[in-house]
Amino acid sequence: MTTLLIGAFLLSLLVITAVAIVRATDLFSAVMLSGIFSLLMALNFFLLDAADVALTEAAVGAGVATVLLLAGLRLTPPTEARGRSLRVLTPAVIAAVALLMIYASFGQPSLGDPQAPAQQHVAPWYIEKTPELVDIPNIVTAVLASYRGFDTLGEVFVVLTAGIGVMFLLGGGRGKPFSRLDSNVEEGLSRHLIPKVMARLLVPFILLFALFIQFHGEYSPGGGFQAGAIFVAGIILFSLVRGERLTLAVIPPRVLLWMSAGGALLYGAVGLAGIAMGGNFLDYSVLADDPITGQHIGIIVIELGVGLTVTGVLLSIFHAFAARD
Amino acid sequence: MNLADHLPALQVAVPLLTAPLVILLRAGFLAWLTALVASLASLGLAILLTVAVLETGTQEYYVGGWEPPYGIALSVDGLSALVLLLITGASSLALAGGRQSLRLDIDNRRAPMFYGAWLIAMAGLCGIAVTGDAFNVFVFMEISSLATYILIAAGRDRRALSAVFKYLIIGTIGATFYLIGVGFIYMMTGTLNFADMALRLDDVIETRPVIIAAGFITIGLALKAAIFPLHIWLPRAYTYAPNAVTVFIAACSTKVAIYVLLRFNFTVFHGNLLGHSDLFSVFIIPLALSGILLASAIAIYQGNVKKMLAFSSVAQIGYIALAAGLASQAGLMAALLHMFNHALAKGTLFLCVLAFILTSRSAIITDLHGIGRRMPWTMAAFVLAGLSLIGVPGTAGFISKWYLIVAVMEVPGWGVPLVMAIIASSLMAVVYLWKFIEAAYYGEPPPGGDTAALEVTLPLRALIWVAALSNVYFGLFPQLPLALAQSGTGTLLGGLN
Amino acid sequence: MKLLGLFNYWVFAVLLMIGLFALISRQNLIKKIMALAIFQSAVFLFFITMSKIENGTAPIIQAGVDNQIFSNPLPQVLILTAIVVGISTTALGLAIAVRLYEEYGTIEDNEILALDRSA
Amino acid sequence: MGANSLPIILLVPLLGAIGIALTGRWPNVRETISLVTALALAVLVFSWFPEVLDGARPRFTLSEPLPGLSLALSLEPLGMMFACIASFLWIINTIYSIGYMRSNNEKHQTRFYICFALAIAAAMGIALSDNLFTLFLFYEILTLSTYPLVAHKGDPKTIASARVYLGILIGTSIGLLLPAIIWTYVATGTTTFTLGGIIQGNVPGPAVGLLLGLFVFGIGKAAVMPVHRWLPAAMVAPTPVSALLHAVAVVKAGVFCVTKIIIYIFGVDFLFSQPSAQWLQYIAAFTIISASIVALYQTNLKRMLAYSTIAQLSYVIMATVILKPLAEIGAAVHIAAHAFGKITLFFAAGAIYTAAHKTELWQLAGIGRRMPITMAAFTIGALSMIGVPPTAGFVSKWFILAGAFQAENYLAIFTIIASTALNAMYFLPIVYFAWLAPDAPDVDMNHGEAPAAILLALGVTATLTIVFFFFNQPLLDLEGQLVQSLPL
Repeated sequence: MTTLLIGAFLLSLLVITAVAIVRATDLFSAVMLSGIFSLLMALNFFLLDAADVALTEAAVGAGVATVLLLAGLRLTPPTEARGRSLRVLTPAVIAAVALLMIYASFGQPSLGDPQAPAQQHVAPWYIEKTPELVDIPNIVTAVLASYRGFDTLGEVFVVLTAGIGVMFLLGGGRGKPFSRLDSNVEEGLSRHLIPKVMARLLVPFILLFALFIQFHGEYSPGGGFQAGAIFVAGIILFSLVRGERLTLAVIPPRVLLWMSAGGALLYGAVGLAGIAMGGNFLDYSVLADDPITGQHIGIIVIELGVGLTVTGVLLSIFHAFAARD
Repeated sequence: MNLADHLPALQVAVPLLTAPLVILLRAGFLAWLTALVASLASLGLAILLTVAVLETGTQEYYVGGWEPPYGIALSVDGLSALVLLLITGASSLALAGGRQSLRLDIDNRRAPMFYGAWLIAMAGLCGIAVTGDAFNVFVFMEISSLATYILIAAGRDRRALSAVFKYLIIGTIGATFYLIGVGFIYMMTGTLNFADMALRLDDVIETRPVIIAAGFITIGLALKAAIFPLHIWLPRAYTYAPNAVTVFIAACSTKVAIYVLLRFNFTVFHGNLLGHSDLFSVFIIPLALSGILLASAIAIYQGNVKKMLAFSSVAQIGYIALAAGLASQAGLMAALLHMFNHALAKGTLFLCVLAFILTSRSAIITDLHGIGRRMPWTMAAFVLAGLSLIGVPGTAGFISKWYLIVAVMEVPGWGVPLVMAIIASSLMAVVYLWKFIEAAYYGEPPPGGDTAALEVTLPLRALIWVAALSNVYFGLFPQLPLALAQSGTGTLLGGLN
Repeated sequence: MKLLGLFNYWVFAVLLMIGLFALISRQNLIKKIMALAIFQSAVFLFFITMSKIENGTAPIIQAGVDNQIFSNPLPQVLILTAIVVGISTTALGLAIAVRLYEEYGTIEDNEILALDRSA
Repeated sequence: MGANSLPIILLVPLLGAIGIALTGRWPNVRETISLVTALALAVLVFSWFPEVLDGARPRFTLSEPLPGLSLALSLEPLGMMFACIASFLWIINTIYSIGYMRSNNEKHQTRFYICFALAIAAAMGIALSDNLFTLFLFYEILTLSTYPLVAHKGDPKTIASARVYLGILIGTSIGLLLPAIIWTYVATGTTTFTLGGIIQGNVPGPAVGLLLGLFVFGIGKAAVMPVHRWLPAAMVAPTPVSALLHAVAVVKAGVFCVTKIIIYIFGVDFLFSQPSAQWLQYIAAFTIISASIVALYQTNLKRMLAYSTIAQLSYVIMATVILKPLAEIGAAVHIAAHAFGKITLFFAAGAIYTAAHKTELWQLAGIGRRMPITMAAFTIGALSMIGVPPTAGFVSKWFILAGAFQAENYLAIFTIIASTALNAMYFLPIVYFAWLAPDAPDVDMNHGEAPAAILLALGVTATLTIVFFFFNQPLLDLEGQLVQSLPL
């Protein structure tokens, strides 16, 4: 009951934040509010026993998305023009649909109902069979990487596509060279003592945490995607403090491109290896003599592929935005 | 290891996994060549799959070795095979014919990214066609959409960017609506597999969430399929995309959305929701009819030949939607056939337009005056494909229009008005096509225009003619699309019997 | 209690419509991208709500603890994918918005439309 | 010859078109190919004549895209006759075209010959069509392939007229003919031409009239009022094209289609028993009389001939809907008779234009003295139009009139007599002025006869118009087979 009430409170906050985002004319405030929105959402997910999703939403929604929006805002005007005309029809239709959906909700199973059809059919099978078939503690990772590995392959390619798109449109990869790198102005906050020291202390821990998330995803919440996002957060912090030039010297764009493509290829190669070794596409059981060992190898390798691609793509995207004048 | 057993997975994997290799290449030409080879390989796979489907029926494949509903199952029937042929054929045609045109649109350094996106778009569309899992459809839909946005944004006109932004917003809304619908169905059935869903929905028919789900899925996919009046993204996206991209997406991308629409509405809802087919008809037929008539009328007033053909596409999508909305055996046959035949005709038409623009550097009809005299071969192919679009006998377009008219004649009371609407729209197609053809043959070239330009290179001309003649071939010997459509209709209506 | 159990779904509906409303009514492209994110987040909430089971925990098996009730892992997996799709869309949308600003000098949709029309 | 060689009839002109396209740079080679193709086609077509006369009905199916809907060719008496006329007149028209196009220095001659060959191929397809689907296909090809011919000059006025031509023909065919075919298919399950018809018992009585209307007005090429507007519009074309339209292929294809559909789809007997189908003869009668009256008021020679054609076409329609055996024979024979007469008239008009650049009637006064051969041929053609013996026109009119008496159809009798009088009223004054009147003032009279190729062509057709009067038995025998089953 208490959880429910806390949940209701957080949800109300969510709605208020959403309204505030829509109403804010200052886009910087709107970006900050949307970061808060994502954090609130992540809290909600946590309350709803979805640890993996909460972690991802926090890393992606509050972290990466905010950084990207800020990077985008740096290149576009910071305030929204007002004075649009609003017809009565739009709000009316939208309110009607919302009411309709609320009306429909009365036919839905209520929150947490263990008898709901969604809890019956496929889900119990995963919970029951995972120890026996895949044998890793985190069932979410098992479903993500093995049972529905094809979806996750697709997910990696969605990320790669976004990277290709941003690099195609804004330069990066082998496309347009990063124009800003030629100048010497870019030194970040390296003249300011406190951020510099803080960052020097923090960055190694962030990167270490990312590696933990990467390789511990089978046991606790996390996996390649979250790890990639956190790793990228660390690097971005580094580049804020030490300047982008140094960052790019450490990890040049070509390496990022190879990481992005290589991760996706690694994932695909595991799939093809399944075929080559007599199983189906993305069948990990055939990768080793013992099916369970095979599953473990498969999951570790594809998670690595996911991590590589996500890191490569997100950093490329960040650099592409940052390098644009 | 027998690769023939893995065709459904390879159909997606081959283009998808070639894409990362392509983006690592340095030279535009190599990237193009690799993409073309991968595309042709996919076409080969699609042909092999089609043969397999026609010989042994639906091809099932369990990704990862997990059987459905726990894992993701791929399932290829006649309808999927038809769509696969369209996707891979259109992509190969556009890549093969679009080399020169794309070299003008995209500079060499960015070309590897572009061709990578192209392959991902194609793989995504193939993925939608082969999968038997509702959420997997969403993933591939997003892959293909994101990649398609990139392809369209590569257009040289700055309006390509504003067009693609609108497409991105509407496309995401459509996909999200679809996801909501899938969520509601999952909520009531606990499964994501199409076949399993159809079985388990039986227990929960007529509950509010399922009806809401049908609404969300239908509207979301109608957005993606550009069914009138949800088509607002389409004309500008088609017009300002690079010409070769228009050839590709005009031939197949909306068809794939319609494919999912049919799959959901017929295999999942049709047998389970009482009166669903009536509701579906009541929703879709008026929209389809207004699309058929209004979009054709708008097409007449376009000054840009690409935009004209884009509005014509909206009208043709209306035909497909109308035929599907009849929810009858004959109607579905007509819809599936028209998907195939319209892709043939539109692909050829846009390929001809690509050739015109290659020589005259403009898509504005007044700039293209007299182009038919300078490019007689390409123009003749345009006329041929135009006839197929109108539905003249002997061309592929006639076959589907014939089925469509026979199907609407079965509708009690409404047969004659519907036939009249179809005929009126066909006549409007004559008008807008003829407006261009007449200007191309007899118009005075614009003063100062480049009148020295002559025909495009022989290989491109040959390709255009292969495409044009396929319109005639499938008009005289439509056994292949008929067999696939028949098999597809069988699986779609299987839920009824 | 029953009503409180449906509260999550109501919030889902309201958030979804707030997002849709902003998408239609706001002209600023960056704002539209944020609205799209709200719109998609609503769906995430919807799915995760579905996965919750009373007295359950996150679906991670802990050694030595038996008879645990786990929340449904499947919707969580779907939403992990959906979140990734969402951020990818945001990134691509932002890149297009930046390019639009470079080409048109504005990121207000109606002004871009006016510039297109006058061209 | 086996039925498998039927498609060769279509292939010959197609190959000719390709040959013409490839040799476009060398006019002499190009025109030789044209002529050789025409000759080859005629020989091929005529070689079938004896077999068909002996009752052979060869049939060949090319493909069957949909069940009951096939692309098939067959030969039967009516089609045999049309194929013979079209292929034979093509030879003469080619000779004439060579003379005309060269003398007038027309542009785009290669395109002209290609489209001409395509049009002939389409006409052959119509003649040989075994079912409505095949008929419709070639009907559309004929329309499209003649469009560039009509629009030959390419100036805005010509384009506008060509647009009317195409608009009416495509519009009626898609808007009316196609629904009629689909209706027939849905009602009967077939579209194959069958002696005795396929409609009987499948379409309710009152609807038969409606279906007939869809067919008759859908076949715009038959130029039944009010869908006749395209024919005068098409007069902008060069004269050989007018000859093609009026005599060789297009309008002939129109009335041929109507006749074929009435005989093989509706069935003569069945239609005779349907009161709802009677309206057609009123329309035909109206078209005959009003077109003749309009022709009376024309001042341009080619326009006058165009309206004369409209009237003559409805003769065929009217003869067909008298629905008596003699009249059916008359209808078929009139297709041939009118073809010979009208092509002669157009050749003459073209000869006058080529030699003297005259197009208006008042300019023709006294021209017979300078162009005696041309005007002699013109006179023969005019007499055939009126129906005066010994010309072809008399033969067909005789049969039609006999059929009308057989049916006791006084409307038809009256119409034929009245129109004969009207024909005389607008043709005879021209003949009189050309030979006997003094030269027209303010007109350049310093010209002689047209080039030899033109004279040769019109000489041949004029002679044939007379020969047909004496030597028509094979054709009558052939068409007699159409009505064998009917009580005489």
